[in-house]
Amino acid sequence: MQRMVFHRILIGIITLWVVSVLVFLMTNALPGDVAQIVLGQSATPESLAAYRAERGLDQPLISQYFGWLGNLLSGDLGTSKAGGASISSLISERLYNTMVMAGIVALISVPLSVGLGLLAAMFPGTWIDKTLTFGTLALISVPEFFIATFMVLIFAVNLGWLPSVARVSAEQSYYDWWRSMAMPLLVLTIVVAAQMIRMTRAGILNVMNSPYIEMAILKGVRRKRIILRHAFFNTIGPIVNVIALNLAYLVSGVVIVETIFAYPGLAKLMIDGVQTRDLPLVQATAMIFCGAYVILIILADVAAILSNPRLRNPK
Amino acid sequence: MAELFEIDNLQIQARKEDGTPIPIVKGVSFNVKAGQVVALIGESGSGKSTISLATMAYCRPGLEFPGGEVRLHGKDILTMEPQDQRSLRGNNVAYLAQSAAATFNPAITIGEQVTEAAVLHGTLTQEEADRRAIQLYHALELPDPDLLGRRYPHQVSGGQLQRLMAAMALVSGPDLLVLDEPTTALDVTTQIEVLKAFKKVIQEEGSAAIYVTHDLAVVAQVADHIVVLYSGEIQEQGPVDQIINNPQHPYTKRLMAAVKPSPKAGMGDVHDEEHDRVVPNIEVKNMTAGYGGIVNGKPVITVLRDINVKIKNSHVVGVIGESGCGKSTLARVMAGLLPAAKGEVYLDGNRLEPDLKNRSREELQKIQFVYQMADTALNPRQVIGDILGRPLEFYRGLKGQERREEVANLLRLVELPVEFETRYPSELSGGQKQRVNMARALAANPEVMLCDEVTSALDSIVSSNVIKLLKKLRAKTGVSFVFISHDLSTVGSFADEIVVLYAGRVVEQGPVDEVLAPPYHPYTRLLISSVPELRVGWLEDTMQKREMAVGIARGVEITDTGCPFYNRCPIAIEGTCNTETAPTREPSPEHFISCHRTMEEIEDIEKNPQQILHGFEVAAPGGDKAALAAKPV
Amino acid sequence: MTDATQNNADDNDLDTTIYDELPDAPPKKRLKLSWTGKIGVAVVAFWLVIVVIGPWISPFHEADIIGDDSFMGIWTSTEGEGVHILGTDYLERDIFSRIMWGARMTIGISVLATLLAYLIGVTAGIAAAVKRGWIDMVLSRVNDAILSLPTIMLGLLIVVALGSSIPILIGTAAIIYASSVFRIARAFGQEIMVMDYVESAQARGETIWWIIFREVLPNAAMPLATDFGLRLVFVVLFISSLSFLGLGIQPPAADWGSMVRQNLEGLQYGSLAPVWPALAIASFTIAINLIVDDISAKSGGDLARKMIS
Amino acid sequence: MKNPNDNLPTIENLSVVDQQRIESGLRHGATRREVMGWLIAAGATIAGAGSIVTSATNALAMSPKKGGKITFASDLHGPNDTLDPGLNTSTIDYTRGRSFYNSLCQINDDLSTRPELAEEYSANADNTEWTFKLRKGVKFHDGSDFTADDVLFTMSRHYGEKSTSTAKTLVADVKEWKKVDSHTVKAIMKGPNADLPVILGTPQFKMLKNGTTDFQTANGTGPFTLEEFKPGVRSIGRKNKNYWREGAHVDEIEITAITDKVARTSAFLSGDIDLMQALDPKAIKKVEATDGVGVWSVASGAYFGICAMTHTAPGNNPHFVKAMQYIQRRKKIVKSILKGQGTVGNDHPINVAYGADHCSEMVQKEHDLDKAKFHLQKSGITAAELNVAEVAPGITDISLLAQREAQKIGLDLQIKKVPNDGYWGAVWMKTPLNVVTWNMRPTANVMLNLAFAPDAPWNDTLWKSEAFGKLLIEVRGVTDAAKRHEMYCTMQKMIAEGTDDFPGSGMIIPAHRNYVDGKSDKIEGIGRMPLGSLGGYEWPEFAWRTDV
Repeated sequence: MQRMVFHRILIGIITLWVVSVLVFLMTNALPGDVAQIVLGQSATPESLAAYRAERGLDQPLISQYFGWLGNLLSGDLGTSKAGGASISSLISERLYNTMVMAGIVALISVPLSVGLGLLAAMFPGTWIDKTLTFGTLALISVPEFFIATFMVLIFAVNLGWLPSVARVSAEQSYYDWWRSMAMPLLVLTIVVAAQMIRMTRAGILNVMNSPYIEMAILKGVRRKRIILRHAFFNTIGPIVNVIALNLAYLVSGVVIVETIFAYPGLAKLMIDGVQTRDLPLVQATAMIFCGAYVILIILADVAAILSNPRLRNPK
Repeated sequence: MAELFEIDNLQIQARKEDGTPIPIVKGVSFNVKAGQVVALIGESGSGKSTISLATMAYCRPGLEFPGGEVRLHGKDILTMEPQDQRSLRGNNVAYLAQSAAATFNPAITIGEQVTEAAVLHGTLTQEEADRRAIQLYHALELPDPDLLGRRYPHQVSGGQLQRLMAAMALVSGPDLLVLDEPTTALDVTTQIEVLKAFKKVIQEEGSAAIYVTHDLAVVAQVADHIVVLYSGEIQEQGPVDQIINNPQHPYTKRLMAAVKPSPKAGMGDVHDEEHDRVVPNIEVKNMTAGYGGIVNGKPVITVLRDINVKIKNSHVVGVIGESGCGKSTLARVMAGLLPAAKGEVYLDGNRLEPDLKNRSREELQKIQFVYQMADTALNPRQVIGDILGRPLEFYRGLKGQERREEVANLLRLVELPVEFETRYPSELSGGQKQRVNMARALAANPEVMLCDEVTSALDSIVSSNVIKLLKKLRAKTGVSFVFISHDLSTVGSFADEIVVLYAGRVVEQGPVDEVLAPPYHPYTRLLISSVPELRVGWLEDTMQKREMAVGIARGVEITDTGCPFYNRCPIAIEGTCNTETAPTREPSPEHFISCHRTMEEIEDIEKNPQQILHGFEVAAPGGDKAALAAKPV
Repeated sequence: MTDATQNNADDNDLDTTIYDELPDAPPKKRLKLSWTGKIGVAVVAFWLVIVVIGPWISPFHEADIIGDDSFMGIWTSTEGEGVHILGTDYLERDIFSRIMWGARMTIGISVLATLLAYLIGVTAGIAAAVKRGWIDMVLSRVNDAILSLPTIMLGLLIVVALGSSIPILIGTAAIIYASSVFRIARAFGQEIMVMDYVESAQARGETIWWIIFREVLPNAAMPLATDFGLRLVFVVLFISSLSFLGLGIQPPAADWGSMVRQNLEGLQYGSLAPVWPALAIASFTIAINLIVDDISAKSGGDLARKMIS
Repeated sequence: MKNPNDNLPTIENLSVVDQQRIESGLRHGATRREVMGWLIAAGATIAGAGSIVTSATNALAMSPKKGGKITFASDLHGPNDTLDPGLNTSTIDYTRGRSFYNSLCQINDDLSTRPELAEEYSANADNTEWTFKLRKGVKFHDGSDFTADDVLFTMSRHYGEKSTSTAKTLVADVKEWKKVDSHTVKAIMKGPNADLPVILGTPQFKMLKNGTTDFQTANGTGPFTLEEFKPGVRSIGRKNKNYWREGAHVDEIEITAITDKVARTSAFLSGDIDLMQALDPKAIKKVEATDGVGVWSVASGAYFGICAMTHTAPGNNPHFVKAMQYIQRRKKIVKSILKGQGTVGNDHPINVAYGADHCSEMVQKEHDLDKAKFHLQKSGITAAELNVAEVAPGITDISLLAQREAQKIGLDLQIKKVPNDGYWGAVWMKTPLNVVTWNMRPTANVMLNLAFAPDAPWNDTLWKSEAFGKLLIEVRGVTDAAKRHEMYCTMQKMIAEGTDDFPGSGMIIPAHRNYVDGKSDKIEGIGRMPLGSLGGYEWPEFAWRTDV
């Protein structure tokens, strides 16, 4: 297993590198550069040239890339080509925010959806199952921003219970913090839970037609125990895989929620980075996202191994 | 008064899409008295498994009980409340499935699974259950019973799992045991030990049992009463002696006929010289092979060591040995599916590339491989016509009409109706698939066919038919066969020569009549005496034979030095057999035996069986079983 | 015993006529739809009809700016123009008509993109599974790279770089979702590659292409098909989330996702303008998945194991 | 801002535009009698007019309260947020600039100027040399004094090769900045220019400490000191205790942005923010119906434009341009897209907001498909592609409207929607047909000089009319109002129609938009200077809360 983890980490590093190259090429393929975007409508050829010189954008692409790579390896993320702030300062707080958000959502949604998924699997074809499958399906099928805006309308504008934007700050009291986080958390939980519920259910039902389940039935084991003890333990592998991917999404994919609730997180930052052609920023965020993805997948595999005695302790 | 268990006019049916019922079991009735073992016997599809499940008021999804009664202590269990049915499953009636490997939950410890039923039904507390389980492990002669419970299923052998399942069934002391083909998947030697264990505990527990199988010889050993089934109907039933010694119904006769004769000299057909040639068709020279990459000349996991095999033109060579002895690997090496680590393969005297990627199309065409499992060997998404047509097109460039005709010929050749060309494999029976499987190999019109356990997945009748077919084919085509099987009698009835493999080495090799007649290699001896005979009491007698004692007591151990069979050999010589590689002796021309004992010694021991056995002193795993074997003869 | 062998040799031939071998697997049943599945089929069929005839039956042109006001309510009418069955949108256009027209755009694009994604993903995935070695390595790494980046941001990169024309949009969505399909296809491919019938094809000396297209693909097809539904949903949502960044379908062409987005503000003014297209999306995607659920009732779990959501 | 118990009309009962006319009227010293005069002329009763004026004067007379915090949400921010005034381009940056820095001169609502850091300033007779006397005792946030060197340093950043300034062209015709003494500087002009003070009032010319290079913080002289600056998140300012004049009313100011229009409006409606920039006109109804929040709309010269490049097809064909001008449904745009928050355009930038320089006698171009068809046929053009980015809210819709009309006259006008980012660099002034938006500039001359002068770097359509250029320079010297007005009129006609011997600018300017923003009723003291959002970003120093 150590070997497997090591191997995966190696692959992960390769993936990171591939991502950095991809991102670099794609970002450079975009029309306009950071100078044109920062100076915008009031740019003049001279001011553009001056700006590029000032930010070292006049260097050839290759040297820019390897410059970046070198700094990265020496642990320096560089400075924003747009604002001039150091990337680490731009990222640090947002990284924290993103992690907090993802963490809390995970803590709520994972047990919730696994639980509901099991429930649905336990009574297949019953109204519980039907409502859950249909409900989750409906939730996946509606655009995120629709759900989000709808909630804002109800809870913030009409009822006025919760703030419509999640403007978190250090001096906030716990109470205020939770109030301002409530809605984004709610929306994200709904979005990812829907996915995981379906997967959990599917996973369990798939195991249900294996001989050892029939054997359990023939031993007179109760349905509840069959699901929880016999089926579930053999489904952990696939389920954690799905969970991992949803968590990865929580880290990198929640730009819409971040935008709608004006929550300063990484996803939005990356989009901003792209829109201002701020390469070092885009690269840095991309590295974080890819890293998170790699780590989560590895963790999922480890979990799968630990949950499976065949892999855990071979003969 | 009511019998312990009665099945009365039981009917089970499936439904078509339009809802019209398809009867699966058509009004079956039989009883089981307390302490009685009733055997349900029939081919796959005869509904015997479905009936066995009905004894627990259970039927697979899609099936239903339209009528009939299943009475336990006079109470009909089909009409019970679900929770009542549940409370009798695993409690009053317990089930042993065919493949223990599949029916044990890989994620739960053996101990928990064995005791689960008893504890859930509240018949025992966890502690009691554990203690009971350990008793059963002892009774079932399982290795280190006290710790076994903490293991996971994948950590014990197939034979042990099968016995563990018996423990699982017996733990809550059921009134009725249901055993569904519990030994079919096992090697002969393992089968015996499992049978023995079952019989013992059934007697000790005094519980009644329903024993489902297609193998009469096995039934003869365990059953008191036999019920013969065909397509959901009882053809004949009666006490074991009557059925075996005086079958009435033609179908029962057919079953009897299909029982494999115990292997002995002269059972095979006489080989006709018609197709012979001097150059051996295919030859393997001191070949070593295995898996996991090659480290300093040896594979990481060595499966075969210095193998030398010759297959004469249009001869049939039977390769025999227990699972794991490397017989399939031998075939795979010949086919080039697994490149050998050392040694060469020759086809008609020309050296073949180890890897099939480098072999020429002609070479590929000449050697054809027939897989054990027709289900996985035939692409489920191709119709038979294409499966057979492709090699014709590929090797012989046949197209269109030509091709269709040739496909038809092939189907006729394997005795299948021509309409089959439009069917998908899933629409055929096991035997039919196996025929198609062979037809595909023949389509290439090869020189050598490598048949890997082609009959072992089939019911006795079907497999005997397949063997007959092979004989005809060989007579017609003059193709040489490498016939791999763990079943000595099948091999004996078909092969010209036999190669006995043990733990990756050839221990004996020669013409059928030589190999199946004394002097035997001790291992060959073991194999021969393990083949069940259609005779009540055979099991008991065999168990008294000394080669069985240690022979079945211990498992295969792959060793680098000495004779691999050492730890299971009744006549092994301490200090020699386990240290030096056995010399190869040639009692008669072309008949080789690798053993430290001289032929004289061996024959001598064959004559007076009072020799002190090796293996008592050595405390090998399962030493207590050696003790049991030591009962005075 | 020998006589036993004897007589069975004799009576065998007559016996086979009496006692055929029983087929051990009943012939495959055709797919039978549950009532939910039937509803699914009905809804999908309905939308497909709209795709064809929508523009003709809709009262207005999708681009007509004819309302009295933005966000008029249901069944309001404009002097000299007519009734707005579902009211008007932010630009005083008739929502009902735009949904009719939008069906073509939304369903067309998403279905095309998903199909393309499958073409790319499956070919690459199976190829990786069959070829193994460095080809697998390269394909998988690039695929991981794409998977590890947020889809919306990839979309942004590609669309901004190449402009948001419909072909580009389709291509973008296809590439992004091909990466998930790749993983599934590869997993199934690897499973099938170890089957004996594939090995026997190799032993026969068949080419890689034969093995991919004749041996492996047909067997991976069904389970892959069951993933199609979800993938389709994701594509629809992806396109609409692009419209969130001001990319997506070119105006004035109507597309349900963009319609939701552009009229979102209407919610604040108590207008249902964004709800109708949202319902349209939901009805279509849910319907597709109801059908898929029926098909995948069995293989669903396999997917769960391999699916990237 | 409702006062119940009053059935007489109050200022709130009037349209936002009228309100603003009256209030700025009063601010700029119009007498009560005059204002009532307008109202009665507009059909109000004497009593009504009276009460209106009273309420208006009351609204103005309210005296500021101290303390509290104001939260302002702009529409755009990101990693490119900057505290370097020289690089400012966005409302959020301008507003920050106003909070942490000062200018030499400050612009009034009527676009006249008043002293700020320069306590007095004057030009020589022919406006070729300006002298600025700097206020003494002004301190930067780091405690150092504000002197002439700081001015010279600040201005130097707007000149030369290395300058990245976004406003360098505005001060290009200052030949030299001279230090007279520690608190006096002179600007030597290349030619006569009366507009220098008002130019120096524009956001880019905020005074920096001599030698400043680090713009992660703001060391200005402004009413607030920088507490926190997080690009793309927010910045917080604390009241500057030792400010050189009365200073900010509130203790804290939070400047952030909510990029999503809908979310921003929600936040505003639910009271999470006090001031919001760029309120969608469609939301006005909702806002006016909601208690506690109000619309802050300021009419201005800001405009939408469709640019037909004059150096290439189709724009080099005057008939095509005319056709495009005639298909514009200008009234519909103001009604439907701007919801009344704007004025129709006449294909030139100088609208009524520029006061005397606006050519009122020029005929207003109307939607006329026949004329359009006529010109289109003359041009022989049947298809064109218009590149559109939503650089100003509503501009896409305007293009869509045009597209539909174009169809009617047989012109296939393809709309190519391109993303905002990179638009100015890659599309604007590069593709044959594109869109533009301009904020209002302090004077007509500055506006025309920026976007229409033959040598202007941002001449949208590369329209090189030497005649126009000459006029533009001449007019700066002209003092006679009538003559001046006539010259501006000529220029506006040249832009819109062209002359017999030289075609027009190729600009289609269908409408001018108000600055429509949102203001909580709890906030007062927001000005009406029409050069930018919320009274030209001037509010941070003067806004105050009524609820403290």
